[in-house]
Amino acid sequence: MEKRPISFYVLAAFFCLFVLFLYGPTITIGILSFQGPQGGLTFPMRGVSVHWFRDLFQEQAVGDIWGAFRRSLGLGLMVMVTTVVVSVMAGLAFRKRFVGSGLLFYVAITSLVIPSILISLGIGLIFNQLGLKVHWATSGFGAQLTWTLPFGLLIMFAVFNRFDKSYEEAARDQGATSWQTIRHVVLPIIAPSLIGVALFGFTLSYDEFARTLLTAGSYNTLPLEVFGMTTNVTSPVIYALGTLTTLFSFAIIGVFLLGAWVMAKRRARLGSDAGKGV
Amino acid sequence: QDTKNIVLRQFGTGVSNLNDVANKVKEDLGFTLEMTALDSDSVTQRAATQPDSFDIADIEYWICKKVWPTGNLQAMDTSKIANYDKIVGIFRSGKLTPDSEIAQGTAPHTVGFIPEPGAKTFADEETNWMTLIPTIYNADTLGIRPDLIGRPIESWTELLNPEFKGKASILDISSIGIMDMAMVCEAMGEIQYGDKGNMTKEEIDATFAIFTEAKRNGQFRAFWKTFDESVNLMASGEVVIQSMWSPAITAVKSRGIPCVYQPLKEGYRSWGGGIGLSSSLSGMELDAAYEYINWYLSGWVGGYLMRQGYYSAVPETSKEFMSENEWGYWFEGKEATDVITSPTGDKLAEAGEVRDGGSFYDRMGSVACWNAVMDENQYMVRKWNEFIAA
Amino acid sequence: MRTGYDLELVHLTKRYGDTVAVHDINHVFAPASYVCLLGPSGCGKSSTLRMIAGHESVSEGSILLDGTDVSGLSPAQRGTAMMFQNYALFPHLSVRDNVAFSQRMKGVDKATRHKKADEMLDLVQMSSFGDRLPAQLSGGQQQRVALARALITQPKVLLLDEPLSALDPFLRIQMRVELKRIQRELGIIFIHVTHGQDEALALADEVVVMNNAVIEQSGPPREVWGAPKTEFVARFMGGHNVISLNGHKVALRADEISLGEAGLPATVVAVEYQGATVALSARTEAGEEVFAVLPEDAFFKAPKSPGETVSLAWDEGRVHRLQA
Amino acid sequence: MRTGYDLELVHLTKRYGDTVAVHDINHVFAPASYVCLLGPSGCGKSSTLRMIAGHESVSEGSILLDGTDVSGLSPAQRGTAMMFQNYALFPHLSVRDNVAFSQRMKGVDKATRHKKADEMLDLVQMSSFGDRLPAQLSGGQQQRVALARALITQPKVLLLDEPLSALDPFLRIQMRVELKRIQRELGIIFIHVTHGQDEALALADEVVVMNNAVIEQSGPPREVWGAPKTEFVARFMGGHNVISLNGHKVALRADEISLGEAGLPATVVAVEYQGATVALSARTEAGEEVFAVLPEDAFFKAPKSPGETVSLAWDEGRVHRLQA
Amino acid sequence: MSPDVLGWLQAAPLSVVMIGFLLAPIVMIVIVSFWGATEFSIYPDFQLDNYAFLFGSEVTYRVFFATFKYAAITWALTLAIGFTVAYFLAFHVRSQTMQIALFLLCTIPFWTSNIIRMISWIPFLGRNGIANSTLIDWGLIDEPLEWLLYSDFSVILAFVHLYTLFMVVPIFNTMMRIDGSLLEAARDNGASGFQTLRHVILPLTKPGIMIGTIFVVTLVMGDFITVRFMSGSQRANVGRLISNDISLLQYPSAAATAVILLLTVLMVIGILLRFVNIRKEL
Ligand SMILES: Nc1ncnc2c1ncn2[C@@H]1O[C@H](COP(=O)(O)OP(=O)(O)OP(=O)(O)O)[C@@H](O)[C@H]1O
Ligand SMILES: Nc1ncnc2c1ncn2[C@@H]1O[C@H](COP(=O)(O)OP(=O)(O)OP(=O)(O)O)[C@@H](O)[C@H]1O
Ligand SMILES: [Mg+2]
Ligand SMILES: [Mg+2]
Repeated sequence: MEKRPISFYVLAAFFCLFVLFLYGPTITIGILSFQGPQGGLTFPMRGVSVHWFRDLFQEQAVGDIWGAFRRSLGLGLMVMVTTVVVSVMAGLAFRKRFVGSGLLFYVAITSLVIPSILISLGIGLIFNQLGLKVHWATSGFGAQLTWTLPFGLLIMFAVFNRFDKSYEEAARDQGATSWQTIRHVVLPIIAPSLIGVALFGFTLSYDEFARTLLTAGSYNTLPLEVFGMTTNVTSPVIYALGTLTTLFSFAIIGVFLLGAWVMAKRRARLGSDAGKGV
Repeated sequence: QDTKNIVLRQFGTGVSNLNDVANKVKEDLGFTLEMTALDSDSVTQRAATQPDSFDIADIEYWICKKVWPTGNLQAMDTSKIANYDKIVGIFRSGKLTPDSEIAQGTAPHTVGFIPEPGAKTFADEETNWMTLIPTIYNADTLGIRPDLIGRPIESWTELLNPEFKGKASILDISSIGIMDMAMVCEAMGEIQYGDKGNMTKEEIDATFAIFTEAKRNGQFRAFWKTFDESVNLMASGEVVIQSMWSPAITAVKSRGIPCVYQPLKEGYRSWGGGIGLSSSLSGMELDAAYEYINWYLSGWVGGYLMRQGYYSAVPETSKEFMSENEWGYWFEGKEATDVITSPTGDKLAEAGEVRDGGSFYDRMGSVACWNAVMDENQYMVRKWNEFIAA
Repeated sequence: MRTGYDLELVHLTKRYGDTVAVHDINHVFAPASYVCLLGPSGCGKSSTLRMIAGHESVSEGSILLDGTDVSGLSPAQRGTAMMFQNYALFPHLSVRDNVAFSQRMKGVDKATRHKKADEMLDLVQMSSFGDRLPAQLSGGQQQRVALARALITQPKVLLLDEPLSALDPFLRIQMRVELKRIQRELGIIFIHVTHGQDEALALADEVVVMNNAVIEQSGPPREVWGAPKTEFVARFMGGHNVISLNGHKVALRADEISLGEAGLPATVVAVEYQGATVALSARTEAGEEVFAVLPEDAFFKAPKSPGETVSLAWDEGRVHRLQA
Repeated sequence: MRTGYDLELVHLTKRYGDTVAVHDINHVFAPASYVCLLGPSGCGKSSTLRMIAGHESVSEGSILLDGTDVSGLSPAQRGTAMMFQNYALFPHLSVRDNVAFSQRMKGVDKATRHKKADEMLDLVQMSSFGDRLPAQLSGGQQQRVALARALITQPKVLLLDEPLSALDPFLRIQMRVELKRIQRELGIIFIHVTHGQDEALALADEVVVMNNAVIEQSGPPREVWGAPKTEFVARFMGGHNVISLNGHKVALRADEISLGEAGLPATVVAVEYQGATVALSARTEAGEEVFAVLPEDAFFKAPKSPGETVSLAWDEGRVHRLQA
Repeated sequence: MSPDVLGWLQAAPLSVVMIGFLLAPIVMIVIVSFWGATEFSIYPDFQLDNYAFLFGSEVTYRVFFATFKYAAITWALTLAIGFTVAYFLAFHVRSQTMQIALFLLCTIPFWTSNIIRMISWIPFLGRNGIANSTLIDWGLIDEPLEWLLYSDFSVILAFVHLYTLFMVVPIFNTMMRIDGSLLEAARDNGASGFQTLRHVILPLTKPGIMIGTIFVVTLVMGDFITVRFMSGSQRANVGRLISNDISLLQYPSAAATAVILLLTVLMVIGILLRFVNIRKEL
């Protein structure tokens, strides 16, 4: 291995501090989720137990964490799928210069930069004035899309900026229809990035608060539920929830990395004699 | 058999929107009650702007004052309420006992009745049409950490005592906070209010001037908006004196941290909540809702709430659901004869302890004002915003 | 195999906004010929090719394949196939699936199309690589696969846009032999765009030299190289000097010039060793630069260095008068 | 101008993990020489160059510039400068600022460094482009700027990694004349990595042929081309046939072979027209492929096509025995 | 099919969402900002009261100033941290797998609800929190630091915590597109590490910085919940003004503030967009 310059170690240390900073709350949450049964949300710890993890799976005094979780999951998946589909379509559209594409682009940028609370307020007002019912799956869904779609679109721009047009020409040359070209060539090639869009869409939706606040209707999504719970006696149960979420994410990402590693190994084995002989 | 399929959607703050209640309803009445717990702002909003999103609104009386004119709620026929006559006087005539004085602010009875179904204004006296069925109420005062203060606290003025600089807090809900402020200002003798519950613009300005000054001087550690924040502030020692809600004190104490709900010589600031029916409710659902209300007042919930330190609107029915020790401790202000526990089993007091502030009549009898929505509310709200931003 | 298709460009024009990339080209490509399209960067070679392939719309004119106008058809319907400069192999498909792609689009069942693909891989000598992904192949191998994929559609015309430019010189020479072999075997038209005149000369039955959006000259390589019509062609094809004689521009092959006792006096500017030969540039008194390609043994018997004076001699009969 | 620096590589080795990219190389580059480093892909040319430049650490051995070991110094301290294959011009700086970059790093004031930069731009004949951004230049122009930027540091050694490979053949020839001119003017060592043996022959005072991480042969171009030591060099330099004669491998120049009445019988495999010459490949009865480069006029007097039988003749004296 | 028609067909879903859930709400907000409000409802009207009050109040200016202050400070900090982190990831971490792994490591905390994370700052930064007790244990301080919590410090800390990643991603993205040979060329020309950073990397990273700036500035300017939680309700920004109004059912007044906020944000972004072509730089 090469010798690393000093700057590497300085920056690595800085990076570690940054990660530590990012994980500060996570670690605090992790520690406090093992509060004793009498403990609260703050230090000092009053005993150590897994009481709150058990408690998490029982009914809470107030609210319905798992119902909210299911809704958030459902909404997250809806938003995820929609974001992927709509962003891909829009990404394809933006590859050609169609009349008004510039305008639509700036609208999407506006959607990205508009303060969330305005969306929440505006949609709430419209539904209210039209006498429609706000519901997480309609107004809430729409409100979240105004946030995830521009991100999806930006990622698609990044993807298509790097996409070699000659793949499509080759497919057309081979007799593929426009749809076949997209289905058999474009989508498979950009698939890894679509996973990124999907993850992004889900995460943004899952943690969305401000845009859902006035648009969720009678049933809370998880962030709203957690917020609602804080109006009553909150227990370290929400920390237990946080800790489980973190562990779960670690597991997912671990699996993902493992998969990537195995794939790389497999490919390396398969192509080990590539380039030998013409 | 149909009632089993009925689902009533109730929302309110986490204070009374308890899953235990929903479970008990299912058990006793057979239908499903869906509970959604929200913060008090969202409660107001839902009630005012999303009439379709609920069947039953669990709200406070001052919220009722704001929301009623929207027509989102329907009045209830008192003749269908079995225990109507046993509801404490506060919610009917406004008087706890026939000779009590009516406190300032939005007292529950002033927004408790309407002249006739469909009316958007409130009736001046008891009628057959009730806006909210009272469910829960309490007298609030300042919570303190006696261990960190180390001397008796007797007056609301202590909130602004420079001794507690950076260790005081009030709550950031304007309709409630303004009343705490008024209690302080009045106790300090700085302002003589005509009616604390209905201040003039000048009174509002003067009140905010005093508090803004204090805020700039760093008197306050934080303002809290949710129950939870108040508990954390107190439990972690960030704050040693603040306006607080009774179960929050209980929550702090249950962690073994000394905390007192300090009765003060100027009296309490009180609040009350009740349940209202969505105007879209009709037919079987409406019947189920009445059934629910009657069940609510029949004692089980009352006992449940009283064992957390709140009061029930029909104390005598609740008595049957409490042990003698509990009734004595919580209602009568007697020494506990045995350990007092919360409904969930947490220990709240040892034998020999007495409730802060004494009996029901001592506490509710010294209410100085109610949480209020005043005529100048819009002005007050803007001033409040300015205060927060100052 | 198949023969007999000819391809004709009629008044073919391509405009991008104000730029005219291809200007009113007329040309007939003979059946079964290997044609090289040659010219400097930006002269419109790719545009022409892409119009024939159907990847670029025709601004004006038409493209006749075997007598029928195909300019309105989709790329796949035309009977042309294209091999891309960067190969454009689908990175997510194995070599076999890449080759079988067009069959799959037609709905041919797996066994059949794989059999067909393997035949094609045989043709390009890649049968043992069917299961690899493109990323696991070297440049030359990728190119063969791209060729197989283009040929499986049984095109009447194969279009190649700088097919060899991504390869190193060694591989380049190897692959051009290969291309020529396959074209001969199939007997279809290959149109091969290139920058390199050596490549064009080596491969082509017909060389088409383009410049500034038009065809400057076309014909068999020997004719174009041996008898360039214009100064541009003479210079571009290399190996020629363009000098003024008696007020006329003439072309003179560099290998026809010798250093003698008598002749045009000139000063040596540069000497480039080329292996079997040496290229010597010299500036005449008129200021024209003339270069001569001399056999190395002859040169090194009396080597010259920059700065020395030499006399350039040539056989008058070899001077070739240019049109422009 | 400056002269007199020599560069020596002593037991130079480069390892990447398990791969040995450069294996124990020893070589002395003579002062003021133009050296071409030649070899197939992956043989370690770039690694060698980058070690000299200081962009890659030395695994073992040392690099002596004018007698002092520079292998521990930073690129800028060594007195070497590098010109990158893709030019690596700073896209956000104007041409002048690109050239003046190193001066700016040293803290030279604006007027002085711009003056200096303009002088350098003069040298590469780019003075009129000083204010342009790199993106507004053609490939050849960018290359000149890159050259000017490398030379402004007054390096003792200029390192060029495939400097011409991104240019089209026309420009490539133009630029190589330019490179040679500048090297002559400055009198410093140029080490030029290339794939192309024609480029190496044309430019170099010394050709260094690498293969498999070692130097196979080095020397003046004429020596390397005319007397390859190994089969690899003979094949790689081109223009040679390697055939077995009496159990020995020998090299035979392709232009020494003629088609006669008598000689080695062989079957024509391919004929490539090259302009002034024609390359003919033929397979002998022993199965060896031999190619002959024939003057075109001679060839076309009696043209041969693939499949015909010919007799290959050569002068025995020109056969050159190989070491390996 | 003409590219216009096809383009619009493909962009139709996006357009529908944008029209229904972005443009319509904006129009609604603008309309409502002229309406009147009672305690509990809003009524159609055309009055300028809401704006008059907004511009008439000194608090508005103070709050807008505070909003810009938060945005500016957060921007500076996220930029400094984000740039450094991106630089490390892009130029010092060699394998792509490692880059992805480190990247994912940074995103994991974001899966836990923002609100839970915000609550957990309190035990960390509080008077008796981990930070203070650690510092006291180390003997660095005698008294707990009060300003760690419920202050501008804690607000900005939370912002930096939440939004630095939005700066890291685009900067990292542009850095990855810088050709390694440019850095070698700079070194070759005698640039020190810092000079390379200053004269080559920084200018070439500008587009990424711009995009990151757009994210961070808009997120901070539109926030209301972080300011409330982390300042213990003691500070306000425009978002809080709006959310307070909303919670008090003063929709027209909220709408008027929202319109001004929207205009401000769009102006800031408009200016930033002049320096960068987002579509090209991704
Ligand atoms: N998509 C396009 N839009 C606008 N102009 C174009 C486009 N494609 C090509 N051109 C222009 O048309 C002219 C011819 O381009 P073309 O690609 O056909 O040249 P070429 O001969 O293939 O050049 P090269 O050898 O560099 O590939 C050039 O001036 C080019 O700039
Ligand atoms: N950074 C690196 N890490 C690992 N191996 C490397 C690295 N750089 C080069 N190599 C390996 O070292 C060997 C020599 O590489 P080098 O780049 O010097 O070859 P080259 O002669 O310049 O080839 P080319 O003509 O293709 O540029 C190759 O096997 C290559 O794979
Ligand atoms: Mg081209
Ligand atoms: Mg190399």
